[in-house]
Amino acid sequence: MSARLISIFAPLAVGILFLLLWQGICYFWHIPPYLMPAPSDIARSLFSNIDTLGHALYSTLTVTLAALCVSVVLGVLVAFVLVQHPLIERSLMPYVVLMQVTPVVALAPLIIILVKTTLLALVVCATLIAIFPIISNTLQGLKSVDPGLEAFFRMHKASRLKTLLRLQIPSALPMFMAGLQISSGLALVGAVVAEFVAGTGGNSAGLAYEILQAGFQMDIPRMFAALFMITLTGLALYMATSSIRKLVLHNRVQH
Amino acid sequence: MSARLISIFAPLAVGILFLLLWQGICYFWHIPPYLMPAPSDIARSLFSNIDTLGHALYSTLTVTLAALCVSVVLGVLVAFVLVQHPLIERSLMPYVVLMQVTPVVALAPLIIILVKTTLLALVVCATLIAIFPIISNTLQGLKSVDPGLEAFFRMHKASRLKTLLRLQIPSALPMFMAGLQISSGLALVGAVVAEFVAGTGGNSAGLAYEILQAGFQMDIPRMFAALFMITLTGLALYMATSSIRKLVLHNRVQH
Amino acid sequence: MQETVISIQSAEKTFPNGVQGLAPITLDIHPKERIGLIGPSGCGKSTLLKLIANLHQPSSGHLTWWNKGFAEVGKENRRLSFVFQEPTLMPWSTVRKNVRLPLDLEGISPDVSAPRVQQALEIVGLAHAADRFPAQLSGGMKMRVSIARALVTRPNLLLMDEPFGALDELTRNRLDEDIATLCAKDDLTLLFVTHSLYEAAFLSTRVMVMAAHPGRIFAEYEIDPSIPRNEEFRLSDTFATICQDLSKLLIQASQSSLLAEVA
Amino acid sequence: MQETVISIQSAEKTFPNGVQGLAPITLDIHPKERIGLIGPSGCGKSTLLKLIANLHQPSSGHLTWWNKGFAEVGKENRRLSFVFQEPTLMPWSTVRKNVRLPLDLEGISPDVSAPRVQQALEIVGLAHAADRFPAQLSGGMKMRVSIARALVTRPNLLLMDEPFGALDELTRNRLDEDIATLCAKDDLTLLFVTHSLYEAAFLSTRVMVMAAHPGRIFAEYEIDPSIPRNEEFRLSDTFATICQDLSKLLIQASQSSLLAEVA
Amino acid sequence: ATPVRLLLSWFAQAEVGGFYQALAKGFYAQEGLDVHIDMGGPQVNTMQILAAGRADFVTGYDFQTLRGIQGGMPLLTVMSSFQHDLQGLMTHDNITDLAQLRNHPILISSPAHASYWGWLCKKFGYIPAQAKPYTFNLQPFFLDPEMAVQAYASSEPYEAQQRNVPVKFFPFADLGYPPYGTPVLTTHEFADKNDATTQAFVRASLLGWQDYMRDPEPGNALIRKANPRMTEGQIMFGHSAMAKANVVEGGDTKTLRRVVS
Ligand SMILES: Nc1ncnc2c1ncn2[C@@H]1O[C@H](COP(=O)(O)OP(=O)(O)OP(=O)(O)O)[C@@H](O)[C@H]1O
Ligand SMILES: Nc1ncnc2c1ncn2[C@@H]1O[C@H](COP(=O)(O)OP(=O)(O)OP(=O)(O)O)[C@@H](O)[C@H]1O
Ligand SMILES: O=C([O-])O
Ligand SMILES: [Mg+2]
Ligand SMILES: [Mg+2]
Repeated sequence: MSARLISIFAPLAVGILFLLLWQGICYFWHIPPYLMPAPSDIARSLFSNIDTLGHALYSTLTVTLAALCVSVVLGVLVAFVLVQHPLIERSLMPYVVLMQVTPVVALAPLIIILVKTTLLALVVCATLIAIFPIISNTLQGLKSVDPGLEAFFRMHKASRLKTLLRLQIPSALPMFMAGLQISSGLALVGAVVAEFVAGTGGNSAGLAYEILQAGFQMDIPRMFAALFMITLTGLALYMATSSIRKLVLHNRVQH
Repeated sequence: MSARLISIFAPLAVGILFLLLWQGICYFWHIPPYLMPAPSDIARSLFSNIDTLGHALYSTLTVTLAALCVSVVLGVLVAFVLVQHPLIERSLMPYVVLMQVTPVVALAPLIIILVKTTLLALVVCATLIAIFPIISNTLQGLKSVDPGLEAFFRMHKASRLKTLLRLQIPSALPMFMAGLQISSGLALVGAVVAEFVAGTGGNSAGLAYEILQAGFQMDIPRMFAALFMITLTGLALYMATSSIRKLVLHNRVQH
Repeated sequence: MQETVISIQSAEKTFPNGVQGLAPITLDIHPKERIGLIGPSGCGKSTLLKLIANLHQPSSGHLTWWNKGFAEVGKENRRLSFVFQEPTLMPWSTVRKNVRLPLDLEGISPDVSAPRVQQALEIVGLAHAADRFPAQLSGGMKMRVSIARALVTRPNLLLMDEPFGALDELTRNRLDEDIATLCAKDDLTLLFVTHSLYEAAFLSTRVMVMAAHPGRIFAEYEIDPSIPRNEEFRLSDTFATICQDLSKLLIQASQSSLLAEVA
Repeated sequence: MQETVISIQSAEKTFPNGVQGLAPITLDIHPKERIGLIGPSGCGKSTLLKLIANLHQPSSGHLTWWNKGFAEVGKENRRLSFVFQEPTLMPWSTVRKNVRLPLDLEGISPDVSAPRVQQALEIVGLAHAADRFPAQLSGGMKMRVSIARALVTRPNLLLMDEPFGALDELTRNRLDEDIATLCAKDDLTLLFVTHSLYEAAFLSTRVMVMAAHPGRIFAEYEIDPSIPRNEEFRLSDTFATICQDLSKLLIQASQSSLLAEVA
Repeated sequence: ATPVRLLLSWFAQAEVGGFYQALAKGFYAQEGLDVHIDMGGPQVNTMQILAAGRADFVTGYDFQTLRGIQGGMPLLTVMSSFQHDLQGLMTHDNITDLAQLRNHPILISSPAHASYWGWLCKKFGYIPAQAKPYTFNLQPFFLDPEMAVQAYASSEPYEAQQRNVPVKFFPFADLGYPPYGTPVLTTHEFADKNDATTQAFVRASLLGWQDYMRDPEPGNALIRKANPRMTEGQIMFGHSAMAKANVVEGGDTKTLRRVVS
């Protein structure tokens, strides 16, 4: 078997093994589905609820991607501002940290009041959760420039903009990409958390609403089916950002 | 004024300016404290509730620090296991990502059922939120070894353990430290989120309990006082990890 | 009065860890001079070059460039190029884009820069590798890219820190001759560090012999600038004599460094 | 039959981007040989050394070390050291710890290794800088740390890739003589890349001249191993003749490379 | 004494005062029970914890119980604290009839979507888009004179009164909302195996409720201890609201209580 095939099948094999084990445990110990549903229960629930869940996924995904986009644009901008001068970084970084450590669950009520549209409120919440790794990694990346090359740019009196475009951004790219990968997961978590604390039912109901309602209705297999969709989406986001990363960094050939 | 002093006062000045502006807005527009309390209202509430809030902070901090320790130990271990072979990474990394993207708010009920002690359940929830940046950054760091040095170790047939200790860990240190800094904030957020979803009142009540109760009672200044304690704690954690980072990396002299 | 290219007034460099890289030094560099710096390893040659390139700030003392501040450097007829001791290329860009970088930074359009880049690559013999990435080059090739990048701006002052150390004798000799031709043709002032006495003798109009502990100029040696630098010169008795003289000075400088270290 | 140190049977290296770094090569290296590799930049010298150090795998062909597989390398009397073309030091460790590294990897206790580290540092003249970090060293000093790190294990086969390129003539000559002494005293086989014909002539018992496009051995040149390598040899007529012969071979190799490139 | 774990669906407050009263006055102890009361919260899923055997009794909501049984959970309601639900809608002063709220924004919490929101929609013709997220924080309501909010007779009106905001409260029970209030659940398995304990627990709890309505102080002391942020005013308001609505006595108590015990 080729190395490529192995590298695709190995994680699948692990997953299948895990599901079989889970199914076995549920089966042999007669664990009732409302306590811990077996994968087969979840699959059944997933298929019978696929319409509603698919719709909910679409809502959540909208918030996730919007939050990720905002995080990238805003996070990179903030990192650029911070890197302009050590004093700016010293002055403002603490407040960026403040933003990260303020639990969104606690801020959500305020955000709902300040932001009229529910969708926008959700995006704001999710962005608050997802943006920090982008800022922090981009900043670190912008600062991790090869001192020799930096000297070269300085000597040639490169303008700030050109240093940014031609030196700092390419140098920051690997760390930015690592941040993007962390953030893509957080944006999803953020969207779900936001829906939990600020979400509504109705047409724009996301996966969190499905989870909550399934929980209140004691339909635990459906709750897990919704959870499963979230994790699958997270995995897809991870692999997507992984591919982007490889694409963007493909010519960083190693010796 | 010396550069050191400036670098301490600049962020303070920004903070004071911000607070003054906030106070001014509340004062001139007559915003009632239950909508958006002025900093003076918050300070008053903070002082009159300092005992209770201090006690709550202590609870939250216990969970935060425990979760951070577990995240570091477990996260580094996982990264070590993953880096042993590309196939291991390919097989298991998707499941690490799964863990990150599964919203803890949704998992909390299960965790409460599986983990008997409330404190332990809180730590588990917070760890689930805080661990990913440690794993992901440490893994990245372990892989970002100078190819020349790696060749040297390979040529000298260094054992896996020695390569880890003498080459991979020192190479990974800067990225691990960046991860630690992200995680310390997340551990705090995680602790609060965990208290929100899994916490109970009574003696072990943390800051989330204070925020919830203040919210129910519309005692918004107290809610902000509790929030303020969280953000301050987050800042302190950030500065602490920042110092550790500088200490550990102090001899990575730049040219 | 003709302007001085570089004027160093008792500039000194002490590093944060307390090591004095360079004792106070005073030196004037005049247009069209070609100065070779030789001296034992660690005697402050790179430090001196970096002071002149404004990459280090002197701990005390003062420098001027073309009788002006560093702010004026880079404008017409005051171009400065530096070939570092290490290649310092952008690993994410091809050879061609690496060489084009200083022209891009000046805002020169790709149309104009393309032939100049091609020409610089031909001088260093790397036209065939223009589309490779630095990681795909041999050590000497990387260094030659760095040299091409310095030549592409047609500098008025060229600083080179052991540029040819990683090159074979033949490539090195050819590049030496190319540089000599460039210096003769253009209004080029040259300051270079070398470990080859022959190279110092062949290229320089003035050789500065440095010593360590602390870094300082130990001796100066003038070579008639009117002698044409070509194959004939390399085989002449004058050349042999110059080399022998330099060799003696270098031995003295090294001994002085060792004595100072022990003291 | 005496064992061969390295035996290369038509090993060839093509890089993932399609560049053939080295055409199929067959070569035996015998104990106590001192082989100098010279050739134009990019002709595959580093590639050959990396094949021998097992850092590159041959695209085709086969190598043995002391008639065995690479797994046996490192055991008693089969020690291998490599001085890379770049210093590749651990930036987070002092000079002393960098030099001690290979002994630590062998599990030798600090008590035993300390004097050996000190001795290696003295050979390269860096005892005074033992507690500095790499970033606080000059280019030549870094390279000397790398050399000390290779010597500290008392290797049986020493591979060096232009180790002295960044060093001044005097330090270089002194180290050449130290290496020659080590080779005479110990059971040391040497394979080194150099850009200095004089160094190749001074140290080698066999000089291999390489050519490029593709990388290959263009010519071999034997030098009587019984001649003592000292200052007297450097000044002898034999030495001058050897240098002239090598120079001619190198010119031919370069021309052959250029012709192959154009073709 | 037999250890018994009761998990509440919310934090300690007057609305669960009967259980604390039974504990404070030793009614449980007299029945030979060692009762431990755990508080819930906005995200605590009491049913699951009950089903997992981590609690013996929980307080619940009718609709949720029915859903659980539908999903195969072996749930059993063993008593009801209140004769009708205390839930209702709180509106600004100008509203006189809930039918007027059509197209008004209404703050509805996530759990409510699973119980009375559907009933409200059906009864008054509300549409799903009217529901806005309620995080148990009344700021949006105070800000928006058009807005209504789900409310518990004993809680939200108190906050409005504290801030001198004139409001109206419409209890669902008055409008025909059928369920009892604050039922206590256990599992069939527990009830079968611990019949005596279950009966004893119900007896003592009901006694606690009756006693609490007469003199709430002993129970309130325990409530304040468990939930220190609970203010005196809040507790008293809750107590009097329950008294005014006569939730403990009245309704079916006269006819049905004997059957249970
Ligand atoms: N960043 C630094 N911090 C501390 N000491 C330094 C630093 N850079 C250089 N030095 C020290 O200053 C002295 C001069 O260094 P410099 O690099 O100028 O030497 P050099 O003449 O260029 O040597 P080489 O020929 O080996 O490159 C050396 O002793 C070196 O260790
Ligand atoms: N990783 C790589 N990927 C692609 N091509 C490579 C790689 N490494 C080396 N090459 C190419 O292989 C050829 C031989 O390289 P090598 O480094 O062996 O040359 P060298 O003889 O050591 O040159 P120098 O004297 O300049 O160090 C060169 O053309 C180089 O561009
Ligand atoms: O709030 C969370 O980061 O899950
Ligand atoms: Mg130098
Ligand atoms: Mg090489």
